[in-house]
This record gives sequence, C-alpha cells and structure tokens, in this order.
Amino acid sequence: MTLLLMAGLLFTPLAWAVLTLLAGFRRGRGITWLGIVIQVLVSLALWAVVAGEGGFQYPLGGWQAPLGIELRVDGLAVTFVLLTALVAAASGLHAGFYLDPDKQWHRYFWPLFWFLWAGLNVVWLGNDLFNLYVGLELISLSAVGLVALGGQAEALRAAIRYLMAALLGSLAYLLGVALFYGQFGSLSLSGIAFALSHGSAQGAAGFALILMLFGLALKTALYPMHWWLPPAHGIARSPVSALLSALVVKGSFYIAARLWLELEAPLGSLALAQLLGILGSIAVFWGGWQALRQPKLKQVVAYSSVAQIGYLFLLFPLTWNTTEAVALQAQQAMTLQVISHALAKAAMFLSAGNLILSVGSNRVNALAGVSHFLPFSLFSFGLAGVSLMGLPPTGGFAAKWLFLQASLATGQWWWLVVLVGGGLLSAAYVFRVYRASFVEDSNIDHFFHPARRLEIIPMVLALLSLGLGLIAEPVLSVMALVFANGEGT
Amino acid sequence: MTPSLLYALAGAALCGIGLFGFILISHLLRKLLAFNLMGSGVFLVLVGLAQHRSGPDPVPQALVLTGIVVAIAATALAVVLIRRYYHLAGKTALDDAARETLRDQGSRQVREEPGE
Amino acid sequence: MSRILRSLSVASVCLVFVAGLAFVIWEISAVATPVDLPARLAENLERSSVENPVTAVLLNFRSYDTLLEIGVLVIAGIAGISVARTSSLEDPELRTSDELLYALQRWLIPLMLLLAGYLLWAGSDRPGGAFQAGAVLAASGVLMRLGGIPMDFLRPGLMLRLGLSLGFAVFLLVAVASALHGGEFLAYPPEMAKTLIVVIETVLTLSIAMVLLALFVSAPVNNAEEPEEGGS
Amino acid sequence: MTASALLPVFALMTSLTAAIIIFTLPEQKHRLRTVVNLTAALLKLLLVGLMIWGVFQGREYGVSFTMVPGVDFVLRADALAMLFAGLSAALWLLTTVYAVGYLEGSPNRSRFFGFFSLCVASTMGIALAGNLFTFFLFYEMLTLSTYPLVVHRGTQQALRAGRTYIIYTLTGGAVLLLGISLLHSFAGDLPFRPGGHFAGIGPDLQAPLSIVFVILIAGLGVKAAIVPLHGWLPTAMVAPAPVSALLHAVAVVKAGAFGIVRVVFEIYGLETANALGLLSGLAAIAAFTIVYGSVRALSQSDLKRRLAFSTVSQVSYIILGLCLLGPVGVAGGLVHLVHQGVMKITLFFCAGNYAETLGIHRIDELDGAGRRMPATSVAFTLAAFGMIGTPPLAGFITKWTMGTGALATGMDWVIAVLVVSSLLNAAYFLPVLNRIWFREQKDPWTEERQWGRFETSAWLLWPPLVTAAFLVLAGVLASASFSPLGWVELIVAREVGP
Repeated sequence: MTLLLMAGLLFTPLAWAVLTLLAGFRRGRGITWLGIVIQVLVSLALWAVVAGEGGFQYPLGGWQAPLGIELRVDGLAVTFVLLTALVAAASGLHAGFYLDPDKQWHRYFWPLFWFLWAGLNVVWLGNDLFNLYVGLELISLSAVGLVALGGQAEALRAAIRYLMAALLGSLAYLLGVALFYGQFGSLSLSGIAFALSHGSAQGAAGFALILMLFGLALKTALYPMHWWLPPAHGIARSPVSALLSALVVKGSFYIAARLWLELEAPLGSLALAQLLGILGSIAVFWGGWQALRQPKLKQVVAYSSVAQIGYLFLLFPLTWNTTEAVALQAQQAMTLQVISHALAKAAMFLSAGNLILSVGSNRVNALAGVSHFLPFSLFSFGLAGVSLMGLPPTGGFAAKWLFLQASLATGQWWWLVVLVGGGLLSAAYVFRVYRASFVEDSNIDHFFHPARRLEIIPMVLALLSLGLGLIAEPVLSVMALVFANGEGT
Repeated sequence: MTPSLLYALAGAALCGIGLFGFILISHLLRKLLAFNLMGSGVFLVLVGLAQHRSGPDPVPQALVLTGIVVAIAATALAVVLIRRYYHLAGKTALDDAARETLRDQGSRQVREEPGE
Repeated sequence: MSRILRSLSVASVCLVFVAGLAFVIWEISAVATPVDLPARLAENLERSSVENPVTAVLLNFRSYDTLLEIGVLVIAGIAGISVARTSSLEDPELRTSDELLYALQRWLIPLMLLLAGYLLWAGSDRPGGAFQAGAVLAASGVLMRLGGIPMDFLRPGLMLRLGLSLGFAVFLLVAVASALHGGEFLAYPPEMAKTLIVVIETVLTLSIAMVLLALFVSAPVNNAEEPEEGGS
Repeated sequence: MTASALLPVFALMTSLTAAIIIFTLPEQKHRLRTVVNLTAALLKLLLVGLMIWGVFQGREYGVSFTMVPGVDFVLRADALAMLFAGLSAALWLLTTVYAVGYLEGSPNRSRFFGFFSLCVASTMGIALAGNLFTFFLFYEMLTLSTYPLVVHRGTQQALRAGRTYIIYTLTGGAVLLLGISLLHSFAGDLPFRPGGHFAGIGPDLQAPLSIVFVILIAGLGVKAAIVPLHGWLPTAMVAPAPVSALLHAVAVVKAGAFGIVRVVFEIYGLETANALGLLSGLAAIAAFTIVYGSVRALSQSDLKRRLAFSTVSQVSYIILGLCLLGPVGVAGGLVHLVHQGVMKITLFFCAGNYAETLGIHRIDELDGAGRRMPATSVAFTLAAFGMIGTPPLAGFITKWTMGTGALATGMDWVIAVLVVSSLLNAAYFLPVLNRIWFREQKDPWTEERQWGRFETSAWLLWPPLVTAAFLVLAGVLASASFSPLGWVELIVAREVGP
C-alpha cells in the first residue's frame, strides 16, 4: 500500500512530465487533469495513512540511510504534500482555461508544471542533504522556465534575475553540504543531527549551517535578498505566479526550517536566531510598504509575498532555546502561516489574473468601478486579503495568534509590534485595491466576464484559507503528532 | 597537508574569486562564468575535503558528477535566456532597479497587454 | 570613486569569506568523520552488480539523485526550446565555408562518435559513463551543425521532444517497473542489474546529447535586433 | 447536540445564507432579492424570539469547539446576548424594509444588500459570542462588511470617509487583539461569565490587569466612539441613510459599547474592575464624551452630521451607566443600548426621508417640512423629545433610572452631567423642530419627488413610524416585564445580583 502511494507520489509527476511533453497543449491539458486527480488522491491517502499510523522512514532502492537515500514521511511532510496537491491542482486547472491554447509555446507549461510538482514533493519528503539540493534545482529551473515561458524581453529579464539568485543560493547551500559531508561523512540530516548530539565538533558545522541558511534565505527572498522576487512573480502568467508564490518559495524555507529544527540546539545561536527574526520583521514592513506603492496589481501581490514570507522567519527566534511547548507553538504557527499564505496567495494571484483579463490592464487604478459588475474574482481577492491581514477566522489569523502567544510566552515582546503592525500594513494595501474598485466616477462600460470556471477556482482557495482558522485544530493535531515523531528520530 | 586538502583550500579560494565576480560583474555572460568558477570551487571542496583522510571516496565523486550535470543544465539554460534577451533587448546586462521604474513611468507608455 | 569603493568592499567581504571557509576546512580536516561511508560502500559493492564504485553510487545507491538530475537536464532543454522562436537553423551566416574545416569534420565526427561509444562502455568499470559520452556526442553534433549539415530532428517538433525525454522516460520506466515487480523503487533485480544499467546509460547518452544540442540550437543568432516595444 | 443548542447557529446562518444567496443573484432580480431579504429577516426575528423566550425561562443555548489550540469558538445565548440580538434582529427587519425603498432604482443593489446581510450576521455573532476571542472574530468581520457600505456611493467623499473609517476601526481592532492576546497569555481562554474571572486576584496581577483593561477599552472605544477616538463617526455619515442608521443605532457603535459591557461585567467583573480603580477613569471619559458630543452637535449645520455627534454623546450613556456600580444605574446604562438604538434609528430614517423626498440635507432647509411630510415629522419629533428625555418617552426612562442609580451609589456629579446633557440636547434639537413645524417654507424643495399616495414611499414611511411607536411604548410600558427595562432588570439580576 505505502509502496504504491510512494510510487504515485514520486513518479506520477515525473511520468506526467514526459507524457505532457510529448502531447500538445490541449491533449496535455486532458492528461494533466487525469494526473491531478491521481496526485490529489494519492496525497490524501498518504496523509490519511500518516495521520492514522504516524510517520515512517522510506529507504529508496532498499539502501539504508548513509549509503542510499532515505525519505522522511512524517506529518509535516505529508501536510505540505497535501497542500501542494491542492494548490497545484487549482493552479493547473486554472491554467488549463487561462492560457491561450493557440500560442504554441504554452504546451511547454505542462511538462514544466509537472517537474515543478515533482521537485516540491522531493523537497517535502527529503531527508538527504544532497537529494534536497537536486530537488531545489529541479524546482528552481522549472520555475525559471515557467517565468520565461513565451520569451518576451521583460519576462526574460525577470527570469535571468531569478535564475542568478537561485543559482547563487543553491551553491551556498551545496557548499554547506560539502562541509557537512567533510565533517560527518554522511548526508542524512537525521544522521548528522545524531552525530552532533553525540559530541562531534561544532564550530565548523556552525559555519556550514550559516552558509546553508543564507543560501536558502536567498531562495526564499528574505529581505534584503528579495530583489529578484517581485519582477519574477509579477511578470509570470497568473497561474505560474500562484505556483511560485504559494509553493516555490516555501520549498527553500521548508528546508531551512527543517535544518534549524534538527540542528538549532547544538549549532544555533541567539544572535543568528534574532538576526533571522529581525530580517523577517523588516521584510514584513518593507514588503508591505512597497506593496502599498506599486502601481501594478500583480506587483502589489508580489510584494505582499515578500512581507508574508517575513512572518515565517519568526520561527527561528521563537524556537531557539525555548521550552518544548513554546517551540511547538511556534512550529504550529509557522505551518499554519505556510498553509494559509499558500492558499490565500494562490487565490489572490489567480483572481488578479482574472481581473486583469476582465479590465484589460494590469494597473490598480484600472479597477475603478469594477465592483459595479460584481466580479466574483474581486470577492475572492478580498477574501484572500482578509487572510493576509490576519483577521479571524482565517488561517492567517490563527498563525498570527500562535506567533503572538509564543512571543509573549518567551518574553520576546518586540515581535508583537511586527505581528500587529504588519497586519495593519497588509490591510492598507488590500484596501487600496478594494477602494479602487469602488470608485464610481469612471465610466467603464466595457467589462469582460471571465468564464465562471476561472472564477470558481480562486474562490475555493480563498474560502479554504478563510476557513482554515476554524479547522486549525485537527490540521495541527496531525502535525503535532508528527513533530513528536520527527524529533525523536 | 595532503594534496586533497590543498584541493579543498584551492576550492575555497575559487569560491571567493567567483563570488567577487558574481557580485561585481554586470555583464551577464561573465557573471555566468563567475558562477561556474564558484561551482568548481564547491566541487573541489566537496571532493578534496572528503578524500583528505581516507583516500578516494566514490560518494563525493558521484555527487560532483551529478552536480556538474545540474550546473551544466543551469548554465546552458542561462546562456539561452541571456542570448535571447540580448537578441530582443540589445543589452548584455540587467537594468538596475532605478532605471526600471523610470521606464515604467516615463513618457514611453508601455503598452498594456490584456493578458498582463 | 564609488566604483572603487564598491569593488574594495566586495573584495574584502570575499576575502573574509574565503578566510573563514579555509579556516573551517582546516578545522574539519583535523577530525575523523563519525561515519565511514567508503567502507560501507565497499562492503555493499558486490550487491550492486557494478564494478566501478562511482557508477554504483550514481546508478544504484543514489540512483534517485541521478534520475532527478536527468530531470533537471530535461527541464533545461524544455525551457530552452520554449523561448526559442528564431529560425537560426537556416541561418547561412552560421555555416562555415572553409573547405579545410569541412574536410577536417569528415575525419573528426566519426572519431568522436567512436570516442563517445567507448566512454559509454568504459563507464561500468572505470571513470566514464553516460554524461561524458553524451557530451562528446553533443560536441560532434555542434560541429555538424556549424558545418551546415541539416539536422531536421532539431526543429521544434515531436522528434525533438521524443529525443529529449527518451533517456529520462526509460530510466523512469525501469524505476517503476522494478517497484511493481515487487521490490523497492529503483531496486534493480540483481540478475538484471548489469543489463538494465547498460540500457539506461545508452539511452541517457542519447538524451543528454540531444538536450545539449537542442540548447545550443535554441540560442538565437548573435546580432541584436531592435529592442521590442514593451516586450510584446 | 440538540436542536435547541443549535438555535444560535441558525440565527447566525440566516443572514449569512441570505448574504451568499444575494451575492449570487444577478443585479436585476430586485424582487427576488427583496423576498430573500425579508424572509431572512423575519426568520431571524422568529429564531431570536424563540431564544428570548427560552432564556427568560432560564434555558441557555450554546455551541463551542476548539479552533486553534488553546482557543475555543463559543456561541452562547444568555440574557445579555439576547438584549443585543433582539435589538438587532428587530431593527434589521425595519432597516431592510427601509433600504429596499431607499435604494429603489439605484445601482449596485446586489452588492449593497449582500454586505448588509453580512453586517447583520456579524452583529448577531457579536451578540452571541461566548468568549472574547469569538467576540473579536465577529468584531473584525463587522469592520470588513461595513466598509463597502460606507463607500457605497463611490464618490471621492465617500471613499475618503471609508478610508478614515477603516483606519480607525482596523487600528482599534489591532489594539483589541493585542489586549486579548496579552490577557490570554496570563489568564488563558476566558469565557464570558457573570461576575468575571478575577475576583480576589493577587496583587502581582493587578498592574498587568489594569494595563490590559486600558488596552481593551482603547480597542473597543474606537467603535464606541469615545472621545478622542470618535473621529470616524461624523465623516462616515456620507453613507446612505439606512447604513447610517445601522452604523449608529445597531451595529458598529453598539458593538463597541456592548464589548465594553462584556469586558467590564463578564471578564473583569464589576467589583474587580472597581477595586482596581478602573471605573472612575472610564466614568470620567464617558461623562466628558457625553458633554463634548452634545456641544459639537450644536454647531453642525448638516442634519446627519448633527445626528452623528449626538450619537457620540448618547452612546457614552451606556458606558457611564456601567460605572454607576449599583444595579439601578447599570440597568439605566444597559437599557439605553436599546433606547438609543430605537431613537437614533428613527431620527436617521426621518433624515433619510427628508433627503430622499425633498432633497433636504442642511438644517436651514427644513423650514416648513412638517406641513409637507407630517407623518415623518411626527416621528422625528417624538424621537427628538425622547433624546432630550421628556417623559414618558424612552429616553426619559434611561435618564431617570441612571439618575436614581447615581444617587443610590452616591455619585451625585452624574446628575449634573445628565442635566447639562439634557439641556444641550434640547438646545440642538429644539431649533430643528422649530424649523420643521413653525417656519414657513422659504425656497421650493430642491429635489422634490412624488411617491404614490403617501407623503413618501410606503417602504420609507412605515419603518420610522414603527420605531417611533416603539419608543413611546418602551417609555409608557417601562414597568412591564417584557419592556426593554424589564428585560434589563432580568439581566442585572443575573449579572450583578440584586
């Protein structure tokens, strides 16, 4: 059973990448839908298995950890696998209607999409540092390919910028891996954590950890290394932007979080933890401020990603040298933030795409009077915005609440300013868009209603992120079980 | 000091040189070369450090082979993108951010495409 | 002035970085690793049915990495051809018109093909293998292309895409088939391991060459056109 | 889970469902939309009526489940909740009727009624919330759902007012969240409970509790329009009349005031809050707000603006009532929650009628309006006298009860505040009435419209008449057990003790 599930999870995306590469756009779309059904079912089933029986290690090819590659299938991993399945399915469905089938280069969307999905699954399940590196590259290159799709000058420029940042980040990570291998003779993350807890030298490994965190932070677009993100996410086609903002940046963050949670006790330091937290805080404010000033709709959303990613980095100061209960709370907060941001941001980009399709322009001001036509997409955009603002009952609120509680419990009150102020700033940029849609003095009479199926997909995502706060408890309970397992191994 | 350790240290130096170039050079192809220099440095560290104590170690060799393929793939893709960018925009470097905003707001109204 | 300052500051950052890295390498080299991976590898080499340990790691112990690595290569190929929209295949300027080079090509290309074949074969017991062979194959393709020999399969079309994905697809098929056969993934049945690995290597060679060649062809010709308005 | 436990959920769902249905209806389906609106309003009134009956007999309805670890979502119908829920259910029905008439023929009605229903759903949630966390959830939902109503007209002025509104309320919400999470960090998840949670706390908790109290009140005070946090309210009156009515009478300001009631009664407990020395400060601010609002109202020439400042003043009666400590004074404050709502909604309905029928916005245009629109003007006059506190109208009951309560607990200065405020009320309402009834019409009406056989559209006329009748009845029948005062006495008996 698990064998089949793992086969489905790891190899379906790869196989579908090949199949869709051979087909044209329309046939590729049909094939993709079938694949999406399979992937979602497999992800759900795996999640159910882990929720019921707990996590497990999965040695590939039958070779145990230091020699071969072992996958770690625990609750956090399957939660993210499931999240990926949901968001990627939504983006894939949306793209099928959104992309113009007659542009011949759009056929390459499907194979790149599937490779991206495959890479994400590699990262969620990976426990081998080098395997994670390959997974990261799989993600980065397919993401760059997706951004460049169509090959216009602006898109190319964004893609090149993105590629350069991604490559530098990967190399920094790989250098850290090289140092780890030199010191421990193993590539398995759990193996290294085990060796460290049994008294290996630590100074050198600390340097390696910093290198890896730097590389991963660069790929996650942590301030001040965020410069590549807004152009890339802004220029890409909307379903691509959704994938990039919702999932791709989370991949590198996830590795950073895993590294930190496994290795922070021996290798972390107060300064490093606080530094990451402070950079995250600056990102929250800087990203929010920039989002407020962007003239283009998708740039607003892209800068909002910079801000929302900032919250994630509060994980580091809140798990360093704190009690188990607080650390757990911070991890739960991080997980909820990842999930809710992924859902909300995907909804936002997809609905932004619909709005742009409707009014024929990417500028925020062009939305004047749009609410007149009651576009569903505007509503989805607003609902997703509620989650970004961190208002109840959304998942964003639940995450913020847990972060607040963790900060208060550790006495690190300064994060309160970030959490509360950041929420207000995001309200400001969301309402700026909303406000534009209520302006009545423009006389737009032309409004193109996108197909309902295009509008329903972001709506579903937005509702999911809205309702996440209400069902946070069951979602987190699966994760809590897992964290206990994950730390035990 | 064994030769392997020397390789590793040389790799460190290459990383530094590559990083210097990567940050400072704006010409895209040369930036890419700097990246490859850095990559070679990392591979040297990976192999040299591991082989320093126990002699030839096939694992890092295999890793480096994999790494090389990945680096080649990335490089080749980057070259295609850069060449095409040069073909369309006539530039060998990315514009800096300041000029970009200027162009967006300037008199040359950028045509807004319906599909963004 | 600010340029010099910038260079200096970047240089000092890089120097500090190198110094730190060198120091760390020095430190690490002084202590023994807790895990002795080469020894474990040697113990298990028999079971992998490949004599060369590097090949064994690549195609057996860590074959998942290799599978994904080929995936990365295919992605690069796809992304490359997706942005290529020039008919540079027909561009006469790219062709050499030197008779001497033509003549040299006729000698070189068969030799290179031979070399590629040898590298592939050698992979099983000494350094060498699919990637090296593929690179040589691609190089001969580049020469042919510069010599103006028409290679229609490089035009965007089904043939090209088939070529791109062939190696990856076969590798994947083997992986899945081995799983369905009852074992773990990527666990080759011992009696067939050698054959399978040779088959994989061969198709991989072809695909790798194809990807590299496709990327070479995708890059547009050298002269810049007028910049397009707003990137339409 | 029994059906009766689900009553609060159903009460919430009626308007939520209505909102969803309305959003999906096409713009042109006016009749269907009206039917949906009225059905939902009637259904909700019925459900709330059922719950009131149950609560009267001592039953409690409620559901709860865990949302985030450590925090529960709780809906609970107790006597205090039913006071607010009953008020909003009754007034929603009337406002819906009024809004249907008011927006006849204007664009964007689907959007308007959708958010209108959402707004009422949040109000219902605020009423039924069983702990601070749930309260906060609906409190923020209210903020979001009222924004589109405030900017409904889409003019520059409306958009500016909307921005002011959203800045004030979201900042208030953020401060409230801060207070709630601070409280949560040292006291855990606190359900609302008569008597509060902090009776007999140790001295080490006193300082943090006091600070948190100030933060909570500051957060809630924005919506309750306590001076100096009232800035949004007068600007928000650019919204359409039904929205102003809703904002001022039922939803927004009342949500703030109701929150303060909950915090003082059921989180801190009246005794504890007083022991911490927090209530005298609150009383002083409330008293100042009462006088300040009235003084500012004097100088406003725009009718709705004058009414807005009057709201600033009147809402603080509720807060002042709490600070009177004794059961009688508290009852006076609480009953004003209902009385002020009924009177203010009447005034706004009438102001809307003048604007819609005759194009009157400024007070000096009102000359002779009484003759043209007698029914509306009678309702307006009744409500204005109620505000001033003339017996036997509703406002008098409030002021009388509060006054007796203040005397009982020895806070004589409150009497002075009440007297000054009544005089000021008279000073800004009587000139208006004088113009309506005793001046001759000067200029022709700027935008006169004829609506069938009444002085104005029947949809617009009946709601103010009904509310005016209600405010008379609430005064005359104050001693009946089902009058607002009777119900409030029930609450006080349960909350404070006899």
